[in-house]
Amino acid sequence: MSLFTLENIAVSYNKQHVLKDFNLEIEKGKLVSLLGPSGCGKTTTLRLIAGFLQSDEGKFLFQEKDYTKVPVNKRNFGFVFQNYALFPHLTIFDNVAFGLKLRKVGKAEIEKRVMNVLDIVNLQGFEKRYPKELSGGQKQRVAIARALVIEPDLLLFDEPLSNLDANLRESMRVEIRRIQQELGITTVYVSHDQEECFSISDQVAIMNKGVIEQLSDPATIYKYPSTKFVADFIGFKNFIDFDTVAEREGQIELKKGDYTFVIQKDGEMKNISGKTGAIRPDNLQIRAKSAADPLPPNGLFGQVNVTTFLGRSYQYVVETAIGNFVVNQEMAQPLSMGQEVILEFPKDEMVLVD
Amino acid sequence: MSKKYIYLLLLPGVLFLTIFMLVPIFMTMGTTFFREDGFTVEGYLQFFKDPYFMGILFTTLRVSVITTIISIFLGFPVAYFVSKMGPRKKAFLLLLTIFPLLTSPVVRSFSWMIIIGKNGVLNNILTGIGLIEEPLSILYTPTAIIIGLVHLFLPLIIITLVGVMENIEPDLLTAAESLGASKLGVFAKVVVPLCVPGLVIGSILVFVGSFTAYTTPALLGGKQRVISTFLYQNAITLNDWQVASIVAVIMIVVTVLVISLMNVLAKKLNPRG
Amino acid sequence: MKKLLKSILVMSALTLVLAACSSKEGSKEEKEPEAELIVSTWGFSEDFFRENVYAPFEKEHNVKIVLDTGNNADRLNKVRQGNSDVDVIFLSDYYAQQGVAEDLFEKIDSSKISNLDKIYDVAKAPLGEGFGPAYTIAQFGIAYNADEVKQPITTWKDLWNKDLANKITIPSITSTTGPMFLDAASKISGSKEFNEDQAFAEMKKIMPNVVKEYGQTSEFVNMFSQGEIVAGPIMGMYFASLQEAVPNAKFVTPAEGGYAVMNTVNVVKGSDQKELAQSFINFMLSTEVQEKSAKAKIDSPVNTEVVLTEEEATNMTYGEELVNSLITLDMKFVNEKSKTWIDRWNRELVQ
Amino acid sequence: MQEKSRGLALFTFLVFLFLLGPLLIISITSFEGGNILKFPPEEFSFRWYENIFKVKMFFITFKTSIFVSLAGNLLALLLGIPAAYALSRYDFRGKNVLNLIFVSPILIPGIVLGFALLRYVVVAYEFSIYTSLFIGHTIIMLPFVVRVISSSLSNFDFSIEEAAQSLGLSKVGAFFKVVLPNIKSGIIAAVMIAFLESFNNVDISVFMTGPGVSTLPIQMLTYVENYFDPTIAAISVLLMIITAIFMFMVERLMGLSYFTKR
Repeated sequence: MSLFTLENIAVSYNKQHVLKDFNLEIEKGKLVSLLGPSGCGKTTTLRLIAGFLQSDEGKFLFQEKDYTKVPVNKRNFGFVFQNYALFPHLTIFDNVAFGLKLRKVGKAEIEKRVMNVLDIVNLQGFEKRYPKELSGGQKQRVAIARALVIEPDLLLFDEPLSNLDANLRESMRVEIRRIQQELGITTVYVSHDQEECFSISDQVAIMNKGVIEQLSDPATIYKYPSTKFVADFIGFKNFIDFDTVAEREGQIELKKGDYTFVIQKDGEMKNISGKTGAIRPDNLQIRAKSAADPLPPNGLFGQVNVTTFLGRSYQYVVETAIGNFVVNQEMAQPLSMGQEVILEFPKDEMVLVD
Repeated sequence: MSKKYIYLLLLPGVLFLTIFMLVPIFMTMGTTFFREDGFTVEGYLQFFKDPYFMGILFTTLRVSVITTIISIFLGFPVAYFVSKMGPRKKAFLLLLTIFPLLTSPVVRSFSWMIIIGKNGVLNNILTGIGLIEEPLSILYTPTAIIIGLVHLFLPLIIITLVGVMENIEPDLLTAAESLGASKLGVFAKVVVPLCVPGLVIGSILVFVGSFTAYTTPALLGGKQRVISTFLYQNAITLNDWQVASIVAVIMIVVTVLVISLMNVLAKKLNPRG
Repeated sequence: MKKLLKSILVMSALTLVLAACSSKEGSKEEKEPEAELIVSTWGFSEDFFRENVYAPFEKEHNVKIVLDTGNNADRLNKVRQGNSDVDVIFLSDYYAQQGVAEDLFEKIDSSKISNLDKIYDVAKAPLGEGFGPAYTIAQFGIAYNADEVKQPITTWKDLWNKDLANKITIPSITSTTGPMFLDAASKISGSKEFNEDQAFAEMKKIMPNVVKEYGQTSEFVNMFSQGEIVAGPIMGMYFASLQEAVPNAKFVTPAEGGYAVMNTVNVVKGSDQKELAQSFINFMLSTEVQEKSAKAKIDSPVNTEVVLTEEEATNMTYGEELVNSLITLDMKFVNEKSKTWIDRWNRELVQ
Repeated sequence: MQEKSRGLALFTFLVFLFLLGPLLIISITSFEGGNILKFPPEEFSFRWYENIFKVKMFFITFKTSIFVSLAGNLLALLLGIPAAYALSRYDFRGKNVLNLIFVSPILIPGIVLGFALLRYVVVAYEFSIYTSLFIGHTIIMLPFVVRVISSSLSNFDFSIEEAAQSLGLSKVGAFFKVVLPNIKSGIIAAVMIAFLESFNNVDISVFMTGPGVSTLPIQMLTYVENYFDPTIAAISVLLMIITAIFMFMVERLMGLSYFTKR
């Protein structure tokens, strides 16, 4: 059952649409990430859900009630800001107790709940300090505690880890996921960091130019991106625009000029309407070509154009009759510039996208 | 939350300033152009043909220009010295600079009356050590006005320049030195050009302040009037509001002109582009 | 949004209340006794007047006297602009004449001012029948510092002496005595009748001697005691203050003649305290006040009942004979010409 | 090299002597026992300090000045805080023009503003002198209030305000409970700087004097023209003490950076 729905939302800023005909449904208890490059509308969507801004058109239904015009302070959503947004003039205790005091909770109860939530975020003993005495990670945990303590109907995160260093970011995301699962709070999480989103989310919505390109569980998106944008965004660097696509005997046959490719159609791959093949640089096979080698099935002849050393592997840009391809390959003996090569596209690694 | 409420926040202040400042100012301007028989610039023509008024205008401009130049020459080295100090000494010197700025202009002008009068401190010292026999007549001359105005506005230029000089990256100076510039060369070729924007702002503040100052010329000036005391005399003593309004408009025009000219200059001269 | 609106409403209401309060509180502060009499005066010897004139009058009539001080011109202009609520105004005859010409004063009911009978005839109504009397007649002459001026000054002409370069002050043309000094300049040019062009030519010659013009006589006193000036034309009534600062100061009636300055009291048109204002004028003319101010060497008496010893009379314009010997200017003529004079003065002299 | 910077130090010392010497001299002369200002004083006495309290107009005008500056300050805050908030929080059409309007009282020559107010507010609408002083001083305080508070708001992170809203406060509530406490020092600094600006003002007040109503600086100006005794020196010392206290408080609250930023 869905907890809330955004229906045909439109938001514009300075006469430019940030969101248009935007729809989103989120189920109870799930952690959903909005992922996309900057300017894709993910933060706008989050701020719209929080109530910080209002849509020009469309509806926001929360537990089947119309929330479109409900002001921020009547929504009972917890919001965790990118820069923590702790109240500098209040102690940690008062920061966390802020929402409870507004809800007229009794003093003893406030004490109990604040201590409890500080316990959850591992900040016992910090309640008398002021925000400026805390480290970034600690501040972020206070911010989470402050949002949690009001027992929000919905928890919203706006790039909460982007100001932390890499190590802290990893441990904090585990923490966030643990707390969210323990308490079972529906959460919307915005980030531009793929790894972060994929690792903590039940579902990820990939956004581009104010539209959700794909909303799915992380594994599906990772393996089967549905659009060219999503594929590109998650690392499919090689694309072939095919002339024809035909399904035959559980396989798909694709043609580009004189070349024919075949890919496996398994159950999970839903999209065969697209005509663009996509494949990750890691999944392409490359080997040097000797003069007598025939063209293998799903293969192409090419010539190495650019070589870059990536540390664990080498990256090549290979020029072929149907375009350039990027290939990563671990090899003891690197291929040299101008080397003739054979590229092979494994049957089960290429996907079709729109 | 629509945008309307933003304007609602601004409305009371804007309304207040419009009713009590903009409308009176524009009405004052308007009356200088309109008489019973319609639009006219007669008042201004009379004005600019009148050597008496032009005398006052030029005296005021001269006093303001000299004040500005002296302030720059005194203020620039001091600002450079202050900006080179460590934070504690700098803070202390800045406090000493700002203190006179916040002190009443009446007090400051009066203190100069004690000093430069015929029986004043300066003349007593000079006659005392036998440097001069007759006391100097400084009080009630344009020189007295200039001294008072420099005293009034010098702090402004110092703090403005210190603000600018603080923002010059020390690396820049080191870089210039590493390229072979002498200390003086660094000062002339790097520090001075980078201070131009601050210098311009400071000059605007000093010039406009000197041009429109009332208290100092009223107390230290003699028979020669400046434009602000002339405006006051016409408005209050002679009750000639027509002339007072024309003087007011000329003051506004000169002020606006100087500010915009200096801003253009600042943009042109700004080495940071 | 509603809350916001409400708070803005509250804010603006507060603002209005505050504005209203400020104006009310302003006047309320002064309103301890019932009535309030606003007196516009020079502010010279304020302490003496407060103690010997205002305080007894306040007590007798249960009224509070509020002062507006400043020079003649500024104060008259405030009355012209009509926003000052002044009831009684002290002005020299020159300025009072302007006020009369512009219909700024109430006619006085002379039957209410019983002390009028006791004063010199010339002082009874110098501005014309029904307008305010002069409560003092001052002599406009020359004061100088005998320590600094080698040749004793005896004539107006002496002020033109080159030795006095940058050492004197003269009254501004906008002050009461300005036209008198202009008249003196005309006299020393050799003209019997007042000759404007010659007067200005002479004025031009004296300007190198002038440090600064004075608009109010206390400025003269100030500059004199500070040594900025050593001589200048001044009203005799200020001489006491000069002497206090410079013991060797001298006051002379110039050989060409001193001028009479009559300081008048008038009731301002539209005053809501007309009765009280007339009582105040009557009180100013009373033998009691006149004697006190004469003995304090503040104002020369016009009340003929005041008797002074010779010492008390020094530097005072005392006795009918002296009063009659002083030159008086035709204030109507002065008034008509003043605009031209101010203009020429500014153009030709102040450069 | 050493020579040069020693020369610069000496130059700086002389300039500071020029700036502060007069104020020192005026302070010393205030203790003169005689009737005439002299430096150095011939006898030491506090009598001119006592005289301040004897001259009634000083006390009356001091009260007026305080009242006008405080009341004007309050109104300037009521008008200026919302404006400063809107100007630094949002982008909207006409922002530059509105900004200009709020700083224009600094740009318009005071003497012109005073005259315009006299002609079109005092005389035209017959406002009382008190009200007019109050209006005039509010006008000159507004730009300082708006500027100081804006600079304090520019350091303020507005997501804090949103955080308070998400926790259940209304927009207005969040302003009072979260924004205001965090720009408190900016507001106090604004109050003090505006107060000094208003309290020392001559240009505008000089046009607005009436029976028994004048401000302290105007009364001092008149007094200086008429008397040359050390009373003014004594008042000057008291005013300088007030200034020094205010300045140190502003320094504590905002740091000196406020003064050097233009």
